[in-house]
Amino acid sequence: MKRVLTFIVTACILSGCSSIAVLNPKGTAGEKQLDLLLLSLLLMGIVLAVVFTLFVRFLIKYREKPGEENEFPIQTAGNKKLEISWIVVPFIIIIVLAIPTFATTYELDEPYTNDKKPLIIEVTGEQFQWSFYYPEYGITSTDELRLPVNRPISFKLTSNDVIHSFWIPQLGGKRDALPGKENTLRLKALETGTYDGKCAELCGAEHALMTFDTIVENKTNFSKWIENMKDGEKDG
Amino acid sequence: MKKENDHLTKLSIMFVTMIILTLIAFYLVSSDWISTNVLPYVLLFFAVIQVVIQLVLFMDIKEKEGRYRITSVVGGGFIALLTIFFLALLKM
Amino acid sequence: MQAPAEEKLFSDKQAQMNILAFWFLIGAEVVVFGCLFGIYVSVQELTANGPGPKELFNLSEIIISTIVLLSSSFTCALGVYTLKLGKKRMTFIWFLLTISLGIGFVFLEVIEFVAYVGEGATISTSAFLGAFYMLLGTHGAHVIFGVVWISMLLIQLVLFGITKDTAPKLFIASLYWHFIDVIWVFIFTVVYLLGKV
Amino acid sequence: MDSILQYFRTLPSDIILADISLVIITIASTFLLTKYKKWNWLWSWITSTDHKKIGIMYLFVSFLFFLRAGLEALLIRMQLAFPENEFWVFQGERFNQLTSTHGTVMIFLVATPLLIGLMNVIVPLQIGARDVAFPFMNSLSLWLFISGGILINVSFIAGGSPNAGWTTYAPLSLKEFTPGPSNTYYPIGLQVAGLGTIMGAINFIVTIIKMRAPGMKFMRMPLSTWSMLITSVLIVYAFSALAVALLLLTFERLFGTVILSSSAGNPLIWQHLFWIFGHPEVYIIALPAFGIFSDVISTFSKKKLFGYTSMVFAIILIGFLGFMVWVHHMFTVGLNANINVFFALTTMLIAIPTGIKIFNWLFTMRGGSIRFDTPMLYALGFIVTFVMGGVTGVMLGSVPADYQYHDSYFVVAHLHYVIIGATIFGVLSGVYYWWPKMFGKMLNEKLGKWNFWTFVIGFHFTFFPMHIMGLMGMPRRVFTYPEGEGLGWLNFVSTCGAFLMGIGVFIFMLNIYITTRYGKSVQLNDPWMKRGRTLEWTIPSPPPPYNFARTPIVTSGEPLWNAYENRKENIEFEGEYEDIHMPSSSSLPFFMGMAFLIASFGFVFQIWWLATLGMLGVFMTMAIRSFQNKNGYSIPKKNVIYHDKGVGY
Repeated sequence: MKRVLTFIVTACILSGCSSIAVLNPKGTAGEKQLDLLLLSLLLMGIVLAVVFTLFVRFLIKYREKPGEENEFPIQTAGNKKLEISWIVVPFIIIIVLAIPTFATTYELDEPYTNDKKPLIIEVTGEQFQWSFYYPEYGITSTDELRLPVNRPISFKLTSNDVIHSFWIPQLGGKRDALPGKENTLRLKALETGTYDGKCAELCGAEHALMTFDTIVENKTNFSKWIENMKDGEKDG
Repeated sequence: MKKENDHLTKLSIMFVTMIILTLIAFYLVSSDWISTNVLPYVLLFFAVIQVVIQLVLFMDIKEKEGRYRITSVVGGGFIALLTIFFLALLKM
Repeated sequence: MQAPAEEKLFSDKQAQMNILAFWFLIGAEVVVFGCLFGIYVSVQELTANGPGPKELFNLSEIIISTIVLLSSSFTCALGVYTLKLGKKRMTFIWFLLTISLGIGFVFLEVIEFVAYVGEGATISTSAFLGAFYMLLGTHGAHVIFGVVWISMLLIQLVLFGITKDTAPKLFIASLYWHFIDVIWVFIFTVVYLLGKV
Repeated sequence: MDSILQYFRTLPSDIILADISLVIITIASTFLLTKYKKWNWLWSWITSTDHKKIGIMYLFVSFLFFLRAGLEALLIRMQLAFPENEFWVFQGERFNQLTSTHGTVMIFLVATPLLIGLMNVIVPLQIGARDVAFPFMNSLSLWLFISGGILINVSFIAGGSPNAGWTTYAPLSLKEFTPGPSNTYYPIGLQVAGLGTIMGAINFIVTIIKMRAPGMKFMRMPLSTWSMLITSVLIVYAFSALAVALLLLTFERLFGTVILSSSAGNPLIWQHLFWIFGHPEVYIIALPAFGIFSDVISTFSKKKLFGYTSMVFAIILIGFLGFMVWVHHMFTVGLNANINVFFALTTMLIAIPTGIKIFNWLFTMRGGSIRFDTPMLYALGFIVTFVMGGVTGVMLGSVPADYQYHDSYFVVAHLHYVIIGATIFGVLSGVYYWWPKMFGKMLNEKLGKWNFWTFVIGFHFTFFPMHIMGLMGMPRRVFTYPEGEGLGWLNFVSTCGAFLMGIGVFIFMLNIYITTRYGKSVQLNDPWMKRGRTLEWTIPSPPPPYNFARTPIVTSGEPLWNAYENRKENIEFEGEYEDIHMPSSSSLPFFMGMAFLIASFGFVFQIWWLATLGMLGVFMTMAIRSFQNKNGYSIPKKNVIYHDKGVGY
C-alpha cells in the first residue's frame, strides 16, 4: 500500500508538483499528515470511482429514447440489500480512516520527553509580525525562524493581540497563536533549506503580509547564527 | 366539579412543594450539612424537580400533541446541555 | 354568564396552531438561555480584581425574589384554571396579581443591581460580571416583556371577555410566564446557590 | 459646503461609485414606478400575506443580494488574479471587507433565504394547504430579513463594512481592534434577520405538522417538505445559539462587557457559540436542496424515489449529527486530543447518511426514463459536485491532516463545492422546476442549458484549482501572494472560471427577462409533460390565491403519478366546495421591519434616541397586532366553483 502511495507522490513530483508544499514535506509532523492525506485521498478516490461509474452508466443506459415519452417505467420502492450495503461499506471505510486518524492525533499531541532534548522556541504573533524567542540561548529574532535540522522542536505559541495561526506548510500543520493562552506545536525538520511560514488566521489589514522565512540549517551553521545573534544583541 | 377541585388541590400542593424545595436548597447552601462535592448535584436535582413540576402541571406539556411539545423542549435542552458542557470545558 | 367549556375555547384550529408554535418558541428559548448559562459557567471564575459570587450575592434577598416569582407562577396557573372555567372576574384578578408580582420581582432585581453597581461591580468590571448581567438582564427583559404583554391581554379581557380569541392568548402568555419561572429556578440554583458553594 | 466636498474627496473611489449608482437606481425606480403607475401594485406585494407572493419576494430580494455578493466575488478574484496584484482599491483593509461581506451576505442573506423563499411557495402546495399556518408572521419574517439585509448591505456606504471575516472571530471583531461601526453592523443586522428566520422556521414546522391535507401522513410527504421540516427544526435551535452569540458581540462592542477579551475573558467562547450555530447552518442550507433534488430526480427519471424511508431517516440523522460536529472548525485552536478525535469521528459519521442519499438518488435513476431538462441537469451537476465536496469534507475530518488544510484555500474549495454544489444548484434546479408553477410560464430551455453549462464549467474552473492552492500553502483571506510560489497560474485560471460563472448568472437573468416578456403561458397544471408526481402539479399554474379549490384527499405518497398510471388526467378531488377564508393583507409587518431598521441604525451608531424611537415603533406595531382579532375575508363558494370549473383560465 505504502509503495503505491509513494509511487503516486513520486509521479506527482516528477510531473512538476514539487511546489505543492503539503505533498512534499520536510518535517516529521508534515510527513505523518501527508500519510493521512494520501490514505484519505485513496479511500475517497474509491468512493468517487464507484459513484461516477454508476452515475455515467445509469445516465447512458436509462436516458429517455425517442418514442418512450408516454411509457411508464416500473416503479421500485427500494432494495433492502443494496441499502444496507451502502450503510455498511462507508462505515468500514470510515473505520479504516478513523483508526490512523486517532493514532496520529494522539501521537502529535504527545509531549517530548526530556531525553530527546527538544529545542523550545517561544513564538509570539502580533499585528503583523512574528517574533521567535530562544530561551536556551536568550535571543530573539523577528520574521526569521532558524531551526537546527533533525532536532525536535517545541514551539510555544502565543499572541499579543488577536488570534494568529502559525503555519509552515512544508514542515507540518498549523496551530493557532491565541492571546492570553499558550499552545504547543511539535515537529522536527528533516532537511536543510528555506521554507515559507505564514499566518493562517485572518488577523487584520496586513494578514497576507504576515509571513516569515524558516531556515533549517545544520548544526554548525545554526550555532554560528546563534553566536552572531548574541553578538548583535550585545552590540545593540 | 370534583375533578376541577382535585386539580386546584394539586396545583396548591405542588406550589407548596416548590417553595419548600427552594427553602431546603437555600438552607443546604448556608449550612455545611452536605459536603461541597455532592451539593451542586443535589441542588441541580432540586431544580430539575421544580422544572418538571412546572412543565407537567402548570404548562400541560403532556396534553394535546404532547409529543411535539416534549420533542421541542427536550431537543432544545439537549443542545443547551451540549453547549454548556463544551463551554464549561474552556475553563480548563 | 354561561361558562364556555375548555374544549370550545381552545378547539379553534388557529388557536391550537398558535399554542404549538409557542412550544417551538420555548424550544428556541431553551437554547438561548442554555447558551447564556454556558457563557456564564465558562467565565464564572474570571473575576479579575472585582468581586466574585461569594462576596457579591446576598442570598436572603434572592430568596425573597425567588418566592415572589414562584408565587406569580402559581397565581398564573390559577388564572388559567379560572379561565378554563370561564370566570372572567377571577381570571382578571389572578393575572393582575401575576403581573403585580412580576413588577415586584423586577423592582427587587433593579434594587439588587443598583446595589452591586454601587459596590463597583459594573458590567465591564470582569468577564464574570458581564456574563452575570447578560444572563440576568435577558431574563429580566423577558419578565418585563411578559408584564407588558399580559397587561395588554388583560385590557382585551376586559373589553371582549373570555372568547375564542382572548382565551388562547392568555393561555399562551401563561406558558411564557411559567417558562420565565423555569429559567429563574436555574438562575437561582446555578448563579446564586452554586456561586455560594 | 467645503467640508462636505472634502469628505467626498477622502472617500475611496469604489464607495463613491456605489453612492452614485445607489442614487441612480433610486431615481430610476421611482421614475419607472410613477410612469407606469405601479405604486399600488408594489404596495399590494409589500403588504401581501399570500405565501406564494412572500416566497417570490424572498427569492427576488435574496437574488439581489446574490448579485451584490457575486460582484464582490468577482472583485476578490480580480485582486487575486496575479501575484502581488494591486487591483483598484482592494488591498488590505478593503479586501477584508470584501471577503467578510461576501461570506456574510452569501450565507445569511442568499443561501438561507433563497431556500426559505422557494419552500415558502412550494411547501403549502405540496401538502395541500391553502396557506401557511401564520400568514401574518410569514410576512413579518420577510420584512425582518429585508431589514437585516439592508443593514448589512448599507454598511458599505455608511461607516464601513464588517471586516473580520464572515465568522467574525473575537478579539479581532472587538472594539479594541476594529473600532467604528463596521463590526457592529454584523451582530445587529444578523440579529434582526435571524429573528425573522426563527419565526419563519416555526411557521414551517406548524404548517407541516398541522396543515397537511387529509390522508397525507408524514411518510407520504414529498422529500422537499420533509427536508424543510427538519431544516426548520435545525433553524429553531441553531439560530437561537447564533442570537446569543450576536447578543454577546453586541454587548462587547456597545456596552463594554469583557467576556470575549483575551485579557479578562476568553475569545474562544465566540468560536464555540458561532460554530454551534455555524455547522448546523451548513445543513440548514443543504437539506432543503437535497429535498429539491429528490423531487427533481424522481420526476425527470419517471421513477419513485428509491428508498424513501431511508431517505427520510438520513435527513433526520444528518440533522441530528449536524449539531455534534462543530468543533471540527476549531481543530487547530489547541483543545485537547480527546475532544478533537470525538468530533473527528462524528464528522466522518455524517458521510454515512449523506452516502445513503447519494446512492438512493443514483438508484432512483436506474430503470427510469431520464430526460435532461435544465432542472435535471442541475440535479446531475449537483451529484458530481457534491460528491467531490463531500469527500474533501471527510478528508478535512481527519484531525492531523486538517492541521494542514485548516484556514487554507483547500477549505475555501471544499466549502464552495458543498454550498454552491448543494444550495445554489439546488435553488437553480428548483427555480427552473417550479417557475411554471409560480409564474405560469416555462423558462426557456435553450438558455437554461447555456446557463447550466457556463455556470457549472465556470464553477469547476474557479474552485477546483483552489484545492491545489491550499495544498501549496495559500492561506484563506489573503489579499496577495508572492511571486514565485507557483500560485499565479492557478489563481488566474480560477479568476477566469469566476467570470464564466458570472456569464452563467447573466444568462439566467436574460432567461428570466425573455421568458417574462415573450414566453407563452403554459395553461397546464403539470407542464412537465405528465411527469409530475406530487400535489403541487394538480392545481393550475399559477395557482389561485387559495391554491386548492377543494381540499385534496391523499391516499398515497405520489397521488398525481398514481392517477397518471391509471390513465387519468388529474387526481380526484373528493372534498366539497365551500367558502374560503383568506387572510387579509397587512402593512404592519412592513412597518415593524422598518421600525427595526431604524432602531438598528440607532444601535449601530449609538444614537440612543433613534434606537428608542425604533424600539417604540416595534412595540407599537406589536401592540396593534395584539388587538387585531378577526381579520381576513371570505371568497364565496360560487366564485370558487366558477374559477375551478375551467372558466377562469
